[in-house]
Amino acid sequence: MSGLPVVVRVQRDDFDLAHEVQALSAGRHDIGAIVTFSGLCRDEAGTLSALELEHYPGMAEAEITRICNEAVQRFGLQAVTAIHRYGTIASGENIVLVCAASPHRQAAFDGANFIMDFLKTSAPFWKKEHAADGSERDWVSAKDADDSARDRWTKE
Amino acid sequence: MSGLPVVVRVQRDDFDLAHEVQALSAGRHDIGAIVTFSGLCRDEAGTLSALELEHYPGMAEAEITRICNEAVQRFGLQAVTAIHRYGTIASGENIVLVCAASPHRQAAFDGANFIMDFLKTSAPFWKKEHAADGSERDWVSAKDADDSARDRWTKE
Amino acid sequence: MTAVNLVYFAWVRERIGKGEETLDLPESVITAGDLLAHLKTLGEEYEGALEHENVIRVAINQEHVDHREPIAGAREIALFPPMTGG
Amino acid sequence: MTAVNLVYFAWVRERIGKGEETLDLPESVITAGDLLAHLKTLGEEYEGALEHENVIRVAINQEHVDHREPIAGAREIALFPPMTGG
Repeated sequence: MSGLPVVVRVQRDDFDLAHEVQALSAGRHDIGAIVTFSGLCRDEAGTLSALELEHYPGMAEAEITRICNEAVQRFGLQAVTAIHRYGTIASGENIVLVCAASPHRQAAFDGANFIMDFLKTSAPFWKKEHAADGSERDWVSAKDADDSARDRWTKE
Repeated sequence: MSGLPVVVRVQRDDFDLAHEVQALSAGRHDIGAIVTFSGLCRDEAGTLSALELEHYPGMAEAEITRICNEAVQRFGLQAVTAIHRYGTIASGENIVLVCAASPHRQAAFDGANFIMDFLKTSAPFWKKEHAADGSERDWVSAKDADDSARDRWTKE
Repeated sequence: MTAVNLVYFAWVRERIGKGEETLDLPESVITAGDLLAHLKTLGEEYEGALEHENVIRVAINQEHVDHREPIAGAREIALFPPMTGG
Repeated sequence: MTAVNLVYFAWVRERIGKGEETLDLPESVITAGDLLAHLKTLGEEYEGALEHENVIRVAINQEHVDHREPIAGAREIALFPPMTGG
């Protein structure tokens, strides 16, 4: 493992999946598995036009980095990239990307899954819905299911 | 869901992750999560130069399609793409790609993971190792761990 | 009295009506929980924002903390609802 | 006697020395397991390839089957080692 295996970015602009996977694995012949997770803005059966993503600058990067470092340690990941967007994100667009590389497939799956579960519940981002009819809807509520998804990683 | 949500290809050529994800999600605003798995040829600490992938034409496609359809049913996936290469694959190159799209993140993770576990143990492909010193090594042995990974999906 | 920078996010920010402010805190405010109780005495907007204290998350110097955490030495204290990123 | 197309893969193919062949099978060969036993009588190369019968996988008309599966009606029977794709 050369250099720091964790890349974290919080940005307004979209990201390019292929570019990030390329950067993660370029010149390496020791990676056996790369799992990527892309989270997208759903239109909720045509009722939602966009999400407004608010974040806590500084803490957002710090918290995602902490989660990724924990995943590297716990699952023996070779490299991790995590990118989270903020601002207005139209339906069909990307919100978040996590890439995890490992010699073996289950570690890559578990690493990316773990990062997403903790990112959902502890990275300081908040979503507000914009309705398709132009009105502003309310803030998205946190889900108990997301807490449960996170807690399964400490139950073993 | 329009048309058939499962795309399966068995091919000698490399694939392009970004292109496949694009094709999977183009024009759709109802996808919330896309998980991709890329399996790569590791160089085993510099001792391996390539893998020779043999397959059973016809059955390979049929078996992967069957597995993907089962994953679509079981996890409610919106779309699946699975591509498996054959022929000589140098270390650092792609072997297999699975993409799973779903409204929710855990279904996408589980769907891709399920497909890989069954693909490993029931799709008719066999790997032979080429050593870095030019000699031909032996066929890769099937691992009990792969059977266990598959069997956990039926244990619940 | 010690001055502390406070930052608010999402509906906490909207209900309080500002994203940040610097406040002088009485010395009786020891923990994050004390801070929430104190803020609720400052007006209706704070009362509305912090009504359900148990759902309000607190970060001190950009790290999540418990409501029982002492705030001594804090450069920046953030109050916000449960997170919904990802 | 019925003729059946046999295909072999990976080290089964290498040890038998060919990728496919058409064989006439005696009527006593009812199941996939019977086929393996019959092939082992055809020469050293088959004996070597099929020595550990329990690891040999069988597919009939491109579908995995058990060694107890009857082979009647098979157009194509494949024999191969445990798979190692992915």
